[in-house]
This record gives sequence, structure tokens and C-alpha cells, in this order.
Amino acid sequence: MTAQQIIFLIVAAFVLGSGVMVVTARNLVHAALWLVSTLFGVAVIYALLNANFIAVVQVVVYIGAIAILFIFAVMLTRRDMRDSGPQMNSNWWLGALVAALVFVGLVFLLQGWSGFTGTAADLPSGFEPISLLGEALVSPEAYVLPFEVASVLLLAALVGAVYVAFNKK
Amino acid sequence: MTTELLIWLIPLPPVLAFFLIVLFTNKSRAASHTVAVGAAFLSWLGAMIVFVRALGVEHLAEHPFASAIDWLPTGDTFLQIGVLIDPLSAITLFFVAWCVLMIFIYSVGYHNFGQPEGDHDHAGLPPHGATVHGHAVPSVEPMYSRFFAFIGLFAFGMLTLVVSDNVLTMFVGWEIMGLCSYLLIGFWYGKESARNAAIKAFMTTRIGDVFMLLGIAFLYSVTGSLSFEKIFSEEVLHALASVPTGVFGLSAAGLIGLLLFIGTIGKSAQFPLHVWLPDAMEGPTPVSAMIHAATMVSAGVYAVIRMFPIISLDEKTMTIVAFIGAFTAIFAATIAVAQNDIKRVLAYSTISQLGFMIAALGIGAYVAATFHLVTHAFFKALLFLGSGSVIHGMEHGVLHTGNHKVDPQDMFNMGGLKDKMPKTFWTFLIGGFALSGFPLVTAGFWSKDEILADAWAHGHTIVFFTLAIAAFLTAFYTMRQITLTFFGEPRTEEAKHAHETPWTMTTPLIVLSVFAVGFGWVGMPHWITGGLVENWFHHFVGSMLHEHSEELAFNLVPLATSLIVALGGLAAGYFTYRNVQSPAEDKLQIPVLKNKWYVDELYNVVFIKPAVWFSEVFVSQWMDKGLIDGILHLFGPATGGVGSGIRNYFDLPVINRFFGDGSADVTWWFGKNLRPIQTGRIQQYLLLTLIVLFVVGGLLYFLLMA
Amino acid sequence: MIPQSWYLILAAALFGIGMFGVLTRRNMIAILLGVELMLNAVNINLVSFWRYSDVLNMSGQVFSVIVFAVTAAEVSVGLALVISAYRRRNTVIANDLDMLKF
Amino acid sequence: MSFWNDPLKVAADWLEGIFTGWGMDAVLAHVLVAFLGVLLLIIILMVVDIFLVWIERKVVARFQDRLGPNRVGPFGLIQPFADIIKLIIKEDTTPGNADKVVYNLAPILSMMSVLILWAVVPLAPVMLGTDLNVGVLFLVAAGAIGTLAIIMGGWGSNNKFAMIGGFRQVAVMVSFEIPMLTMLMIPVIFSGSMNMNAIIAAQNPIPFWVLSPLGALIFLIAAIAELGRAPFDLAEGESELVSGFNIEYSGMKFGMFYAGELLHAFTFGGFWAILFFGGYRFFGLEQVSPFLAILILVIKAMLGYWVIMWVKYTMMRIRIDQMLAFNWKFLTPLAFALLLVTALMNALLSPAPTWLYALGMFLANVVTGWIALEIARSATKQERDRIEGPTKTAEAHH
Repeated sequence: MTAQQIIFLIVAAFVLGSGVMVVTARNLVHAALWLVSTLFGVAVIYALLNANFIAVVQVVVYIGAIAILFIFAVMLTRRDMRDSGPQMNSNWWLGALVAALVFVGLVFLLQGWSGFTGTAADLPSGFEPISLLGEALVSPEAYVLPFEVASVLLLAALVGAVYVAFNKK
Repeated sequence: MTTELLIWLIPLPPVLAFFLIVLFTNKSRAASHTVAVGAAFLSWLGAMIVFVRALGVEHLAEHPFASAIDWLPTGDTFLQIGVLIDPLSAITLFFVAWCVLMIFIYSVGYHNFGQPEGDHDHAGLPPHGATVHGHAVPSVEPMYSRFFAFIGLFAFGMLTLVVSDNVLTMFVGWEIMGLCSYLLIGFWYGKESARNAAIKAFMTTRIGDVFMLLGIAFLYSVTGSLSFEKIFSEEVLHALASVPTGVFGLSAAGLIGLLLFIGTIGKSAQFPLHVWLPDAMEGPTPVSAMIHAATMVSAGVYAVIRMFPIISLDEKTMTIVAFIGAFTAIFAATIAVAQNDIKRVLAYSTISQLGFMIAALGIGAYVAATFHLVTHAFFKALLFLGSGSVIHGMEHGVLHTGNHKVDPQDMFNMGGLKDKMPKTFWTFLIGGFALSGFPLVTAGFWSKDEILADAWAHGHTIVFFTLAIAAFLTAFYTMRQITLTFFGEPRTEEAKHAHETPWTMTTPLIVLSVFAVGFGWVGMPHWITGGLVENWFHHFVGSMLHEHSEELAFNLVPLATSLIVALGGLAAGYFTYRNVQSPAEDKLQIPVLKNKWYVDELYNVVFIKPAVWFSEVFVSQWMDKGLIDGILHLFGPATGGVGSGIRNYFDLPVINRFFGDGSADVTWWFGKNLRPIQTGRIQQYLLLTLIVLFVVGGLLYFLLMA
Repeated sequence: MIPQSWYLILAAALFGIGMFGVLTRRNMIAILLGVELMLNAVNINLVSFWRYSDVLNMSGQVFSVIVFAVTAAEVSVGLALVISAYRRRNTVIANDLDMLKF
Repeated sequence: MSFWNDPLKVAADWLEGIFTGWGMDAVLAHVLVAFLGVLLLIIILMVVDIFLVWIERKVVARFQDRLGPNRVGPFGLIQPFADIIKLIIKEDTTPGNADKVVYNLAPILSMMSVLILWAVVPLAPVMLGTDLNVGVLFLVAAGAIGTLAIIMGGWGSNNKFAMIGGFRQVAVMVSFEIPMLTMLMIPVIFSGSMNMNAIIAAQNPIPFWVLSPLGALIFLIAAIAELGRAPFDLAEGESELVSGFNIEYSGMKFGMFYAGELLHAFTFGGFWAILFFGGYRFFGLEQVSPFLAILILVIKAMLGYWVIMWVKYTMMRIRIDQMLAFNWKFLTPLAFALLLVTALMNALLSPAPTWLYALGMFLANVVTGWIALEIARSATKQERDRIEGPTKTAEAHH
């Protein structure tokens, strides 16, 4: 077992543990903070995958914006923040069963795939994923259209969110 | 900008103006006419640039400005859409652009822009005037913007036709103009006469268009192309001339030429199909000018000139063309003599002058016909706009006296307008003289003289004499018109109060009168200038033909003839009508002329009555009501019996009870029982979805694997 | 070296946890938290597929970037809806908002 | 290679040699040495931080025409240590019903968000924590953790003032992150890299503040707002929120917030120097020795820190709505416009000679700034007329 594998296992355990806390924590602010730690762990996973840019963007976007938004939303709906009632549905066991089935099904499907246990090739020397990514995002032959559509989607979401949440006097 | 691109752009501003006005600016009069006149100006500017550049090109006929792109796929090949500027289209573009711009500007004044809204004007009727501080003043046209939209489209049609490089786009422009003439002749659709005239114009020209389309189809089937460049090449022309058709012993070229020429007969109002044009006077006067001078009828002649290489291949066709042209020239001239409506005289004069051009083409005088087309466009536009100005002035008088029974278009109600409307008078006089062919100074003289000279020189004596007489009549009725309108004393109270029109109307008159005089000089035969200046026009347009036509030598007979008929006609007209005060004193009010040789009546008896009889009595009464309805009435009860049987024994019990109500019951039952599933709880839905997905997915997986 | 299966199993597990959250939490914000976990699982998959196939082909990273954008949009609108619902109905419990039934 | 030229490498090699000599595994030794390096950096930073307290207090005193600490040690140099002792021996209170984990985690995270920044700070050409190829983005990512720390502190205290302070600070940080991120792109455009070292290397011979003075200014403003210092110190707002998000903290926990803020300010001064003033570069002096390079960087960072202090002690606090309006209606559009202008000019001028490139960039910045100021001026005038209009007429009425 190499050092990398050990790190992976530690991080994966951290991610999964935090993830479980996200969905089980009674206090929603704690759940959101556990989400932060999950996301941070996922960022480390990205770094392990040599995707530095994605890792940093994960921290900037998820922790810097999305998690903060969640915490804000929790605080703005404060009445239920310290809700002492159950945080789960009555049929939570069914949800758990389905989620477990999803996991088992996914793994079952994946292990039939030939590339399942494949290992990664070494990165070519002088490999600059950022510039490649940048070019892929703005190149007309590649992904400029989805990229622009995503930006339009963001704008629409911005307008929509302001409109929906705006307190009409 | 390359010249080719510019040519592409020339027709576009008016059509853009059309859409702009229709879609956006139709609420604002000022915006509408600004857009329309601006568009006309842009087209004019483009046309002038192209024209000047065309002048600078040596051998323009061999190396025209041309550009084409693929348009309609026809199997493996494409029908092309393209533009072409050769000497002929350059010169046509020149006069079209000028006339269109002038007419657009004129329309602003003609429709009383700046005047108040009428007291009881309705859309679809000419404005009746408004009362301001107790005075009657002209009122603005209620459908002002609509008018500019339509003439914009009209100009687009004409410009498209002129710049197109193939018969198909030419035909498209041709048909756009057909539509616009319908819309504009019927512009005041509140008047029954205008409605009828619009329908008449549309239907009559349609006859010609159908034949023209046949000709185009035939041309395409024979040559496989519609581009001028292809069909006028030596080999294609040769092939066309040598293919027999078996129709009247004409060659393919002859038949195609004849069919296309029938289109022109309709569009340019030649003899059998001329009846629509006088009635088209129901439209506003700028429209008359547009149709009669700048665009539509010129388009007909332009088409014949354009198709001349094909038409001229067959002698028989040429003879027919010459005959119809000459006959129309004299026939319409005789009618014009007896008309009292100022615009109608001009309408018949137009028919007659177009006859001149057609006759000239029929005898092979290509350059002379083109020359006359251009000069005629200028002076006839001038005359129409002038007559519109006169009518406008008279309407002013009518508004003043309030006597709406007086027809402001009847020349016998006028008289003495010379002093009331000096600018209109002088420009009208110039136009009239140009029409009559007043020697040496006017453009009309040079072009008409060239036609006569051509006819004489090539031995077409009959044509020559016919046209000479027609020219005499032309001078006569023109002078009659001028005398009755402008000279003498005012014959009515209204004429006394006639008033000069605003600058928007007089400026175009002045500009056009410059051309009515000046344009003749570019086509002076070289013997008059002693060879100092070459006959530029002959040189320029004559280069279009494969064998360059020789310029004619000086010949005294046609020159003397044109001098005599012009001056004689003018003199006769003036002296005859100098003292005529009322229609009763007019000795030329011969019924047969007054009634246009009874052609309308003849058509009425020969075509319309039988058609009405056929539809009303034969089809409607006998066939439809008698035969078909009878059969149907038989079917009715029988079907009714069967139907009620089916209804009672099949429809009600089976369809309604079992299928209709039954399915509703079943659906209702299901709905009632499935209702608890729809809890409105999103997580339950999701859970259910996933479970179903698992069951179905698992089943599929194992079934497919097995 | 780490075989790809580790990443895929991690992603699948995270996805399952997220789905459990979505299916069982009563609070709408908590449901959205679960959605976030699921989206992250997807992103792990995307990036690992990028790393384990041709690294010169950036499709995996590009799509994960687009997932970021979509997530941001989803969260902003979703939370705006939650707050709006809270203002109107005074609750953030998903099962209390069941007006859309028969 | 000598200690003089590459001290870190030499020291690390020596230490690794010692560890392996003890019979330790080579990989483990490497990791251990790396950890020791991190520890060393943190210790140095903490020491610097202690002196920053002294500097801050001295500078504010001079600004306010006072002497500042002058009793403990020469020039009061020992004063911060006295402070620390006071903070440590103070009672560590925790509010009732506070969310203890969150409450205690917040100051640590706050300090961490600052320390983590130094991972990408190039102290010298050969001395930096990690040569990350997305170093610039890392800056923002660490800022995100700082935001989290403040909201955790605000919420965990179970105090309304703390909560409001936290809210305010987060609103400010989240919104000022946008112009800051945008301005970070300007050195990236010029250098074509997000790597800190590459950015510094690209500032030869022209530092980026010449190419983009407006960019440097906007970055500074956004940085001050990120720091939450005056005039953007609404989260603390002594007069209204009685210290804001850290109201319930006492003892060393408060000390960590406080020290974190000072170090953060110093760090941003450093980043300002790196991104716009050439970092450790000073007429080739940095090539002589890494120690000189560090000295240069520290001096430049101190200058930036001094500017930040200068602003803090001369400007008054502005209202939250004004601040957010200033960001969203002025700074963000201006930043976007400047980014566009810079990118366009860069594309346009890249074939031009250097002097023309620099001149064009400079002028483009000046023109953009001038246009923005004109627009702002006319908007302000309208606003003022709208508000003061009735007052004036009322005065006229009297």
C-alpha cells in the first residue's frame, strides 16, 4: 500500500463520514458545516487526481459561496433551526434501503466494466491542464457553447433567485 | 464597396422601408415618409454611383457588372439569383432611380403632408378637406403611411426587375409590381370605381403574365437556363432559331418571343389588353406616374428590349410586334383626342407612346426604342406629376367654393391656370412639348425622330406613315390639353381659385423638366452636331447588339415629317381649342372615339357576358342547382335513414354507453383509487420513482442477460 | 497507484449518502444539502474519468466546471424558493408543502 | 549551491541526512522535514505577527498624535508580549447555549485561513511553500475559509450582535470577492499564468502597477473590504455592534481573531506587492541572495500594510447599504470594465514594443478610471439633488 493510497483512504473515510453527518445531523447549521468538510475532502480528492484547478475552484465555489448560502438560508429560516422534532421522515428506512440499493446497483454495474480496475497513466511532462482547460472552454471546436449556455443559466438563476426571494411590499 | 455589391443593395432600401413602415412607423406620418424617401434616396444614390461607374467601363456590353449566387436547387443545378448591369440596365436604372425619387418626394406634397386631419375623412377614400377657423383647407390623406409602404414595395419590384440578371428574378419583380399596381390602383378602396379598376388591372395583366410564364417555362425547357448571359450566347440563340415548334410555323425563338411579348402586351397595355390602363387613373396621381412613366409599363417595354435578341430571331414575331405597336400607337392616339379627363388623355397618350416603342422594336430599331423609353419616362412622369399638380390646384378651388359636384379632373372645368400655377404651367408645357416632339429642343423630338428615321430607312413604309399620323395626333391632343387647361379664361369659379402647389410637388416637376429637355441631347444624331459630338446614346446602348447597328445617315424625309407633324399638330391643337368653352363645342367628341372604339363594350359582350352567363345560368342554375343538387337531394334522405339507424342501434348503445361512458367510468374509477398515491410529497414521488426504476431496470437487466 | 475503482466506489457511496439525505430529510434545505452531495459524487466521477482516460482530452474537467455552474444556479434558485416558501407558509418542512395533490 | 544561495534546500538536505542517518525511512524523513518546514514558517509568521501588533499600535498612535506603547522595553517593543500574557491568563468564557464546537473552531479557522495563504507566497525565487499553478485562485479559496470562520464565530456565539456582525461581514466578503477575483485576473492576463512566481517573473522590467494602476487600486480596496478593516469594519462596528462577531470571545480566542486580522492585513500587503509591485524583485538585488529577496518582499509588504493602516485610521466607517451599493453599483462594474479593457488592450498591443505597450495600458487605465469617476460623479449629483432638493427649497422658504 503506497502513501498515496493511504492518503486516499483517509480522505475517503473523512468524506464519507462527513457525508453521513450531513444527512444525519439534527442541527442544520452543523449539517451545513459538515457539508463544508465533505466538500473540502472532495477538493483533496481532486488534488489527488491532479486536478488542481478543479480542487481550488471547488473550495472557492462550494465553500466560499454555496456553503455560505446554505448557512444563510438556514439562519433565515431560523424557526426550525433548533427544531427538536425528528429530522427524518417516518419512512426513512425505505430511503436508506433505496440509497443502499443505488450504491449496490452502481457498484454492481461498474464492476462489470472493463476499465473498472484500470490505473492512470503518468502525466506527460510539462503538462498544463489549466491552459488546456481554458482553451477547451472557449474553443469553438470544443465546449464554448455549453460554457456560454452555463453562463446564461447562471444569469437566469441570478435573476430568478432575486425575483423569487424578493420581499414584495 | 464593390460595384457588384452595390448593385445587390440598390433594390433593398425600398423593401426595407416597406417593412419598416408596415411594422413600426405606420403611426407616424413624418417617420413613414422620411423612411420611404430616405430609402428612395439611398437607392437613387446607389443607382447613380453604379451608373457613373458603368459609364467608366469600356465595352460594358461585353464586360458587364455581374454577380450571381445559387438560389433554387433544381436537381443537380441551381437556378441563380443575380444582378447584371449592362448598358441597357444601366440606362434603365438611371431613369428609374430619378423618376422614383421624384415621385416619392412629390407624394409627400400630393398627400397634403402637414395639413390637418380631415373632418370626415375615412380610410379608403380620398381626403375631403378640413375646416380650420372656418376655412376649408386640404386635409391629409388618412392612409398616408400605407401609401408610402406600397410605393416602396413598388420601387423594390421595379429595381429588382432592372438589376436582375435572369428572366426568373425579372419575373419576380414583374409580379411584385403587378401586386403593387393592384394595391395602389385600389388605394382608395372606398370608391367602387377604384376597386373595379384595381381588379381590372390585375386580371388583365394576369392574362399577359400567364403567357409570359409559359414563355419562361418554354425557354427554360429548351435552353436549360434562365440567365441572360447564357440564353443570349451565340450558340443558344442559334439553337433557338433552328428548333421548330409546329405552332404557326414559328421557331422556338419565335414562339418564346411571342409568349414573352404577350406578357408585355398586358403589362405595357398594348392593343388587346390596353383596357386596364385608363381605368388605372383611379389611383392617386403619383401612382399613375409610377405606373405609366417610371415603372410598370416601362417594365413591359424593358422586357421586350431585354428579350430582343430572341424576339428578333423570328420574322413573324417581329411582324406581329411591329403591327401591334403601330396599331396601338394610332389607335390610342385617336381615343386620346376625345377625352376630357386630364389624366385619361395622358393615359391614352402613354398607350400610344408605348406603341411607338413596340413598333420601333418590331422594325428592329433597338436603340431608338430604348431612347424613346427613357425620354418618355421622363416627360411622362413630368406630365403626370404636372397633371396631379393641376388637379391638386383645382381641388383647392373646389374646397374654396365648396361645390363638390365640380370634377377637378375635367379639362373643361379649367382654363387660364397659366397665371394661377406658373411653375406647373411651364413644366407641363415643357413636358407636353417633349411629348409632341417639339423640334430640336425637346427630348421627345429626338427619340421620336429616330424611330421614324429608322422606319423610313429600313423600308417599313406602312409603319412609318402610321406612326407619323400618330405623332401628329399626339401633338394635337397634347396642345388641346395644354390649351384647355392653361390658356384662355377660367371657365369655372373653381379654376379661378386654383392655387400653386407646395414645393414638394413643384421641385420634382422642375427636376424632371430638366431631363425632359436635356436628355434628348445625349442621343442627337451626329449629323445635327456636324460630327462634333458623337451620338453617345447610340454608341452606348447600341453596343448591346451582337452586330452593331449602323447609325443612320441623314435623311430629309423623316426629319421633315417629324417637323411637320409636331409643329402642325401643335398649331392645329392650339387654334382648334383656343376658343372652345364646353364639351358641346368640341367637334371631336365623336362617340366612337369618346367611347374608346367600344373595346370595353366589345369585351363586355364577347367575354364578360358569356362568362357571366356561363357561370350564372349554366353552371349555377343548371349544373349546380339542377343536376348536382338534385343528386344530393336524393342522397340526403337516404343517408339520413341510414344515419338514424346507425345512431339508434350502434352509436348510442355501443359507442356512447360502452366506449364513451365506459372508458370515462373506468378512468374515474382508476383515478379515485389511485388518488392516495398522489400525496404532494416530493420525497415519496422520488422514492417511488426509484423503486420502480429498480424493479424495471433489474428485470430488464436480467431478462436481457438471460 | 490507486485503481479507478476506488474513486468510483467512493463516488457511488457519496451518491448513495446524498440520495439518502434527499429521500429522508424533512427540511428542504437539508434536502438540498443531499443534492449537493450527489452532485459532488458526479463530479468525482467526471474528474476521475478525465484522469484515467486520455488526459489531453479535457471533457471531464470541462463538464465538472459546468456542473459547478449548474450547482450554483440550482442552489441559488432552490434556496430562494425555500425562503420564499418560508415567507408564505412559515415552514421549511417539505412534507408540509403538499398543496399540489388532488 | 550553498546555504547563501538556496538555504531551504541545503537545510532540508542536511536534516534529511541526519534523519536517515538515524535509520529512518527516506520517504518518512522527507515528509517529516516538510512538516518541520511548515512549522518553521508558522513560527516565523507568529513572531512577525507579534511585532505587527506593536507596529500597528505605534502607527495608530502616530496617526493620532500620540506616542503609543513606550513603557515596556525599548520603544515599547515588549508590549505585545505583555498583551499575550494578559490574554492567556484571562478567563476563557463560553456563552451559555453556545454551539461549543463551532464556537471554538471559529478562531482557529480564522487563523488558519491566513496561515494557509503563506503556502503560495514566494518569499524568494527558490523559497516558497508550494509552486501551485493556480496560486492566484488559492488566495480566494483561503478567503472563503476566512468567511466561514467569521460566520461560524457569529453564529456559534449565540448572540444577536455577533450574528448580525457575522452576517454583515459575510455579505461584504462575498460581494467584494468579485472585484477582487476580477482584479486577480489582470496580473494573470499580463503574465499568462496563475503561478505566483511566474507573475513576479513577468514583472520584469515593468511592474504591473504601471500597466494597471487602476487594477492595483481596486485590488487594494477589495482587499481592505475582505479584511474587514475600516472603512469597511462593519462586522465589528464598536459603536453599534460592540465588537460584532467576536463580541463573546475573550482571552486567547479573541487574540487569535485579532492576530489573524493583523497578519491578514500584512499578508494582503504582501500579495499586493507580489501581484502589482514585483514581489521580491528589486533591480536584480533578489538574485544575489534569497535573504535579500525576503527582505525586499517584507519591506514591500510593510509598505502595503502601512497603506492599509493609513486608510484604516483616516477613513470613517460607512454604512452597510452604502458599502454594498458601492461594490455592486460601482466597483464590480468598474472591475469588469477594466478587465475587458485590459484584455482587449492586451490583445491589441501585444505586438507593440514594450514602451508603447506600457503607455497604452497605463492610458487605458487612466481613461477607464476617469470615465468611471465621471459616471459616478453625475450619479452622485443626481442622488444628492434628489435628497437635498426639498431641503434647499425649505431653506429658501424660510
